[in-house]
Amino acid sequence: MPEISELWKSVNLRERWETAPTWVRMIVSGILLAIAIYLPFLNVLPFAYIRTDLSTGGSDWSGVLTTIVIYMIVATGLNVVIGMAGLLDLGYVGFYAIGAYSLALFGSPDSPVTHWFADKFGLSEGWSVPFVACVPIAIAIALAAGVVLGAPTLRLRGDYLAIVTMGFGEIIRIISRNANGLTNGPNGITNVPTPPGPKDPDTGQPFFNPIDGYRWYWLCLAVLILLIWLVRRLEYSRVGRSWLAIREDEDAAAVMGVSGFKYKLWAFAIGAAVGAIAGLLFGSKQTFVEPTGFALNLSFLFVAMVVIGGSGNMVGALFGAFLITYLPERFRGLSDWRPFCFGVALVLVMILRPQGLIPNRRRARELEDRRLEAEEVATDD
Amino acid sequence: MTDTLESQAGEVLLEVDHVTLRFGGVVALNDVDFHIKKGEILGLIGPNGAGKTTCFNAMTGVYRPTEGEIRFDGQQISGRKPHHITALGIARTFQNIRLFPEMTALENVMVGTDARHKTSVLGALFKVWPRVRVDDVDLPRNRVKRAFSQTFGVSRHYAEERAGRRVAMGLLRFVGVADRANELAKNLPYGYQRRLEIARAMATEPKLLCLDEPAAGFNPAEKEELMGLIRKIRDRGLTVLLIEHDMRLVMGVTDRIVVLEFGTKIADGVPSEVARNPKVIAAYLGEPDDAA
Amino acid sequence: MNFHELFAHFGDITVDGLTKGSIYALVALGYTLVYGVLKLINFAHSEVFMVGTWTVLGAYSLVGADEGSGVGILIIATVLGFLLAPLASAGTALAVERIAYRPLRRKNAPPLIFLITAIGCSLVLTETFGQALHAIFGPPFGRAAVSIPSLIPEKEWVNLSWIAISNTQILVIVAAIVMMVALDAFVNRSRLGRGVRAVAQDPDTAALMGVNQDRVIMLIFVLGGAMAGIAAMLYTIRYDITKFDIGFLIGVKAFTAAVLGGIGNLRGALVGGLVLGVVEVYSSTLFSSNWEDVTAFVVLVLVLMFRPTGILGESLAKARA
Amino acid sequence: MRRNKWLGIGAVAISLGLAVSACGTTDNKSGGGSGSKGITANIGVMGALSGANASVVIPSVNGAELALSEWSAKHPDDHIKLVKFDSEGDPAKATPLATKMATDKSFLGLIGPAFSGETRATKSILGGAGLTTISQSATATDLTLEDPSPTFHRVIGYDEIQGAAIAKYIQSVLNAKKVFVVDDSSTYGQPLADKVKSVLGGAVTQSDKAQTGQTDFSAIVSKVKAAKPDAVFYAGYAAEAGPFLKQLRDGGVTAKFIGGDGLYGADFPKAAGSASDGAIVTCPCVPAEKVGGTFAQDYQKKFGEAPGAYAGEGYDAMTIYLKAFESGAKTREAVEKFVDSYEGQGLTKTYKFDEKGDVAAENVVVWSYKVQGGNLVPDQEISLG
Repeated sequence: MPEISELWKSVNLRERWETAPTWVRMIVSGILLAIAIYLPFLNVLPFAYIRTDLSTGGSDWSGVLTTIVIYMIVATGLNVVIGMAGLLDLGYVGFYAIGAYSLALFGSPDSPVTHWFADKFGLSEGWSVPFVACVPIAIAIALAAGVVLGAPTLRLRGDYLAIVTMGFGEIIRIISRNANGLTNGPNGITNVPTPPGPKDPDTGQPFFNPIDGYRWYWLCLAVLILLIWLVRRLEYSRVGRSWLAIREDEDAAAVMGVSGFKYKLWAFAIGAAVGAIAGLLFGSKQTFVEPTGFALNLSFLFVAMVVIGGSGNMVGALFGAFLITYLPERFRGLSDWRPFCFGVALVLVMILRPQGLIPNRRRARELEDRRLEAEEVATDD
Repeated sequence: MTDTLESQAGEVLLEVDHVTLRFGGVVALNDVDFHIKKGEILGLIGPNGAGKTTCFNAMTGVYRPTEGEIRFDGQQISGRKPHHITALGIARTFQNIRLFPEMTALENVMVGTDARHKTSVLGALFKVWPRVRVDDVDLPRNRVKRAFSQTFGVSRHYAEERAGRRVAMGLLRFVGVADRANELAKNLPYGYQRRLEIARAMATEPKLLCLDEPAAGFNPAEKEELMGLIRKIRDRGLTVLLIEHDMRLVMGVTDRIVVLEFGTKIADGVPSEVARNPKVIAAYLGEPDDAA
Repeated sequence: MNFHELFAHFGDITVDGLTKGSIYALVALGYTLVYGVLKLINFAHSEVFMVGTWTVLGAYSLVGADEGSGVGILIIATVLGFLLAPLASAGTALAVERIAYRPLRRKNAPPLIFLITAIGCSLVLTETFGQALHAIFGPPFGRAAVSIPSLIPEKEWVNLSWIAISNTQILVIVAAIVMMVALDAFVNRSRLGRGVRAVAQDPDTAALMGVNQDRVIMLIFVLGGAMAGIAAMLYTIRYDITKFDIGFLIGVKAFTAAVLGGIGNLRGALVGGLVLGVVEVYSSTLFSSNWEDVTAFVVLVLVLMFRPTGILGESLAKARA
Repeated sequence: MRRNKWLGIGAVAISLGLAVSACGTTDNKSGGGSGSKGITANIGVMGALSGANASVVIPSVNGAELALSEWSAKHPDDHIKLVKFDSEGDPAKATPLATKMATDKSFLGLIGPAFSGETRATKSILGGAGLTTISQSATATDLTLEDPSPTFHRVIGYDEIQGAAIAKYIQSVLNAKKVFVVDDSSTYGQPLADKVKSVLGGAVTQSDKAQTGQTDFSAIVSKVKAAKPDAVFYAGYAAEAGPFLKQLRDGGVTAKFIGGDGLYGADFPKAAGSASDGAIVTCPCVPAEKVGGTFAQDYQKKFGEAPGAYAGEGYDAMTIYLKAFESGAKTREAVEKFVDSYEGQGLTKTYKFDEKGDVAAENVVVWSYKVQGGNLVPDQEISLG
C-alpha cells in the first residue's frame, strides 16, 4: 500500500499542472469541460457504473448531477467565507434559503407576496415577477442579509461568530415556517418559476423541465464556471491578498492599511450572494420550496464539504461537495446506514488527512508546521 | 539650541502633545511631549519598560491616550483605526517580526502597496471600470490585448496590479530582498525578514516610518548595513522614527533623540548632547546589557 | 402577545424556565470546560448527553423498575440512574477525546478540523442508537421516541396563590445548582482543579511546571461528561423521554447558553442556562412555542452586541473563588 | 508509514464497495427486458424508507408487497416488480427519483409519494410523464382541490375530511364544549389543526403552536391549565405528542387527549408511556381486523409485526394496479385510464376516484382508536354524514 501512495506522490499532478505551458493547460481544461458536459449521457461500461440510476431505486442521473453542481456552487461561496476570509459561518443555509425563497416569493403566482402586489396594484390574476428579474432581487436581498448579519457580528471573535451565524440560519428557517401570511408557512410555495427558454413544441413543456434534466445540469454548470471564474479573480487581486493577510495576522494587516472589517463584510456578502444563487437554482429546479429543506444540519453539511475537500482550495471544496452529494446517492443500497457511514468517514478523513483531501497548499504547509511544532514540544518534554 | 534645530529641519510632522496613558492604576506614559519634524531621523530610546513601545502603539492607534493628543500633519490621530492612520501616512514595523508567513515576500510587500490603491471589490470582480491609461511598459504583452488596451485603456485593477508589482519589486531591491522575492516570508532568513518588514511598511507610501527595534538580533556588521539603509530611506524623503535599545546605533544614525524612562521623558536633543545628559547615563547604567 | 397569561402565571412560568435552564446549564458546563482549556467547541457533547438518557433507560430496565414498582426498587433504580448515567456519559466523552480528538491534538490541527470531527462523532453516536443498535437489538433502539418510566410521580410541593412548584422541579433545580457549586469548588480549590486552571491559562508553562496536560484534558472531558450525565438523569425525571437525536437541540441550546453566559466560564454557564431557559419559556408563553428559538438567538445576539464575551465574560483561566 | 497503510485500507474498502454495488447494477440491468408471454412492468413506491419518518411509510410498502406476492403466486407468467425509492421524505431527494421513474418507461405506476411535501415537488414531473400515481398517505387538501395533477390519485381522505371528522368526534362523541388545539407547525399538523378549528368554531377556546423536536411543553401546559378545556387536540407526530401528553398529565390536566393520524401506530404509546392510556387517535384507516379476510394474519406472518398505519391502503393501491394489469393494460395511458374509471371494493373502503383523484367523500372511512395498555384499540367509526 505505501507503494501506491508513493507512486501517487511521485506523479505530483499539482506541480506538473502549475509548470505546464498555457496551451497544455487549455487543452486539458477543455477536455475536462467536455467530459463534464458529456457526463449526463455517459453510458459506456465500465464508466457507466458511476451513474446513480442503474441500481434499483436509484435517482435520475441528471438530477443528481444537477444537485451536485448546485452544492458545488454552495461550496464555492462558502469557501470564500471560510477558506479565504477565515470566518466560520455555521448558518450558510440561511442564505441558500433566502435565494430560494426570494425567487419563490416574487416569481411564483402562488406566493402571498405576488398576491399582495396583484391586489394592491390591480394586476391580473396569476401575475408574477419574471424569472430574470427575480435573480437580481434574490442577490440583492442576500447581499443585504449578509450585511445586516455581518455588520453587528463580524467584530465578534471566531467562535462567537459561529454560534451567531448558526442562529441566523435557524431564524431564517423558522420565519419561513411560521410566517404564514408571507411564505405560506410549512406548506411552502409551489409553481416557482423556471428560467425562460423555448417551449418544447411536442409536449408544451418549458425548456427547463425536470425530465430533460441535462439542461438543468448544463445551466448550473455554466453558472458554476462563471462563479468560479469570478471568485478566482477576487482571489488573485488586492481583495484576495487582503483576505489572506487578515487570516494570517489581522493586527499586522490593519497596520498595513487593510480594513479587516470591510473585507470580512465583503467576504460575507459575496458568500451570501453565491449561496443565494445556489438556493435560487435549487428552488427553480424543484419548482417548490418549503422550510424543512433548509434545516440546520444542511449548514454543517456545507461546512463539511469545504473542510473535507481542503479548506481554502477551490478544487478541494468542489471535490468535497461532489463526494458528500454523490456518495449517498450512489450507495443508496446502504439506506439507513448512510448517515452512520458518513459520520465514520468524516472522523477518519479528519484524523488521517486533517488538511483535507485536496488541500490548499498554504493550508497544508501551515498544518505541517503546526504538526512539527507540536512534535518539537513533545520531544522537549 | 532647540530653536536652531527647528529652523534647520522645517515643519513639524508628528506632535505628541502631553500624552498620558493609564492602564487601570498603572501609568504607562506620563505627560510625554515631543515632536518629529519632516525629514529627520528621530531616535526614541529608553531602558526596557520605559514605555517606548507603548508610546509607539499610541501613535499608531493601538492605544488611545487617557489625556493629551497626538497630531500628525495637523490632524488628530489618537483613537483612530489603524488602517486610517496608515492612510494618513504612518507606517510601522514590529519589534517581534509580524510578516504574513504564508505569503511570499513579494505578496507581503504588495499588501502594503494595496494601501494606496483604489480598486474596489467590484472593480476586482469585473475588471471593467474605471479605465485608466498606463505607460507602455505596463501594457499587456499579447499583441491583441495590447492594441485593445491602447485604444480603451486598461482597467484600474490591471494598472494597479502592475504598478503594485513593480513598486514592490523596486522596494525589495531597495532593501536587498529581491533575490528571494518569491519565497515564503517564513522561509526567509532572519535578516531578510527584518528588511522585508521595512519594505512592506514603505510600500504603504508613508510620510513617517516608525521602526520598532529593527536591529534586534543583528550582529555588528548587519547593524552597520541597517544604519546605511535607514539613511537611504531618509534620503528618499521619508521621516523616520527609530525606537532602539542600542545606543551606538542610535547615536550613529539619528538627528535627534528623545529618551524615556518609566513613562516620562527625561531628555530631548541632538545625540551628542543626550549622551552627556547625567539622567540618561544614570538610566542606562542600570542596564549594562544595553551597552553591547 | 399573551401578556395576560404571562403575568397571571408569572411564578409558575419562571419556575418552568428555571427547570429547563438548569438542564441547559449542566450540559453547557461540558462545552465551557472544554472550550476553556482547549479553545474548541466540542459539538459531540450533545450526544454525550443523549447517551446518558439511554443509560437511564437501561438502568431502569436492569432492575425492572416501572411506574408501579415498590419503593425499594424505585430508590435503587433512581440511585443507579444517578450513578450510571454520569459514568456512561463521561465514558463517551472520554472515548470521543481519545479516539477522535487526541490524534488531532497531536497534529496541532486548527479548530475547524475539530469541528468537523465532532460533527462526525455526533453522527456516529446518534446513528449508533438510531440505527446500529436497532439493527442488533431492535426496539427500544431506533428512530422513534421512547418513553422512560417516571419513577418519581409528579407532586406539587409548594402551592401558593402565585406560585406552584412540583417535586421534580425542585429536584432538577437543586441538583443542578449543587453540581454546579461542587464543580466550581473542585476547579477552584482542589489540586487537580488547579491543574485545569493552569492549563487553561498557559498550557506550555503548565507543562513546564509539571502539570500533565493529557491528564488534565481527560479530566475535563470526564467532568463535562459526568455533568451531562447528571443532566440526562434530571432530564429523564422531568421529561420522561429519549430519542436517538434528542441531544441535537439541547446541545445547540446548551452551547448558546454557554456563549450567553461567557464561554469558558463555569458560573457563566449557570447564568446563561438559567437566563436562556427563562427567556424561552417567557417567549413560548407570550407568542407560541414555535418562536422560542428565534427569541433565544435574538437575545443572544443582543447580549453579544453589548457584551461581546457574554454576560459574565471571563475565561476559565481567570475564574477565581 | 502507518498512515499510508490506513489510507490503503480505506482505498481497498471503497473499491470493494464499488465492486459489490456494481454487481448489483449489472444484475438489475439484465433483469429488465425478458419478455415472456405475460406482462412485465415495474411499479414504484416512493416515500421515507429510511430516517426518522420511515415508520409512517414502511407499513404501506409492506402492504403493497403483500398484495403483490399474493397476486404473483396466482399469476406466474407475469413479472411485476415493486421497486422501492427512498426519498427520506425530503422533496429535494424525491425530485431526481421521480424523474428517474418518469423517464424509465418500464414504470407503469407509482404508489406514493407518501408525504404531501414531496408530492408537491414531484407532481408536475410525474403528471407530465403521464405516470399514474396513487398516494397512500399524502393528505394535504391542495394536492387535489387547488392544484390538481392529471395522474394523481389517493386512497385516503384529505385533511378537510379528516379535520371535519375529528371535529365531529370531539363535538358529538366527546361532547366537549371547550377545546384546546395545538399543532406542530408542520405541513401536516398546521392545516389539519386549522380545519378542526374552523369546524369547531367557538368551541375552540384557545390554540397554540409547538414545533417538531420540542420536548419541553411547560408553556403550553400552563396555558392549557388556565384554559381548563374538556379536550385537547394535537395535530402532529408521536415524537412530540408523547412528551406533551405526559407533561399535560403531570401538570394535572385530565382533559381528553385526541390526535390525528400522525399519532397512529405503535410509536405514540411508546413515546407517551403510561400517560397515553385513554388517549384517542383518529385515522382514516380501517382497523386491520375489520378489514375482513386474512389481511392482518397474512401481514403478521410475512413481516413479523402487526400491520401499522396505511398498511391496508398500500395493499389497496397495489391491488388497483394489479387489476389494471389483469385487464390487459400495458402502457401508462392504459393504466391511467383504468385507474381513473376504476370502481371496486378494497380492503379499507370502496374506491371510485373523482376527476381530481380523490376517493368520494362518502366512501372515506375515519376511525377512532383508544390507547389501552400501550396498544391502539379500535373504538368506533366516525360517521361523516
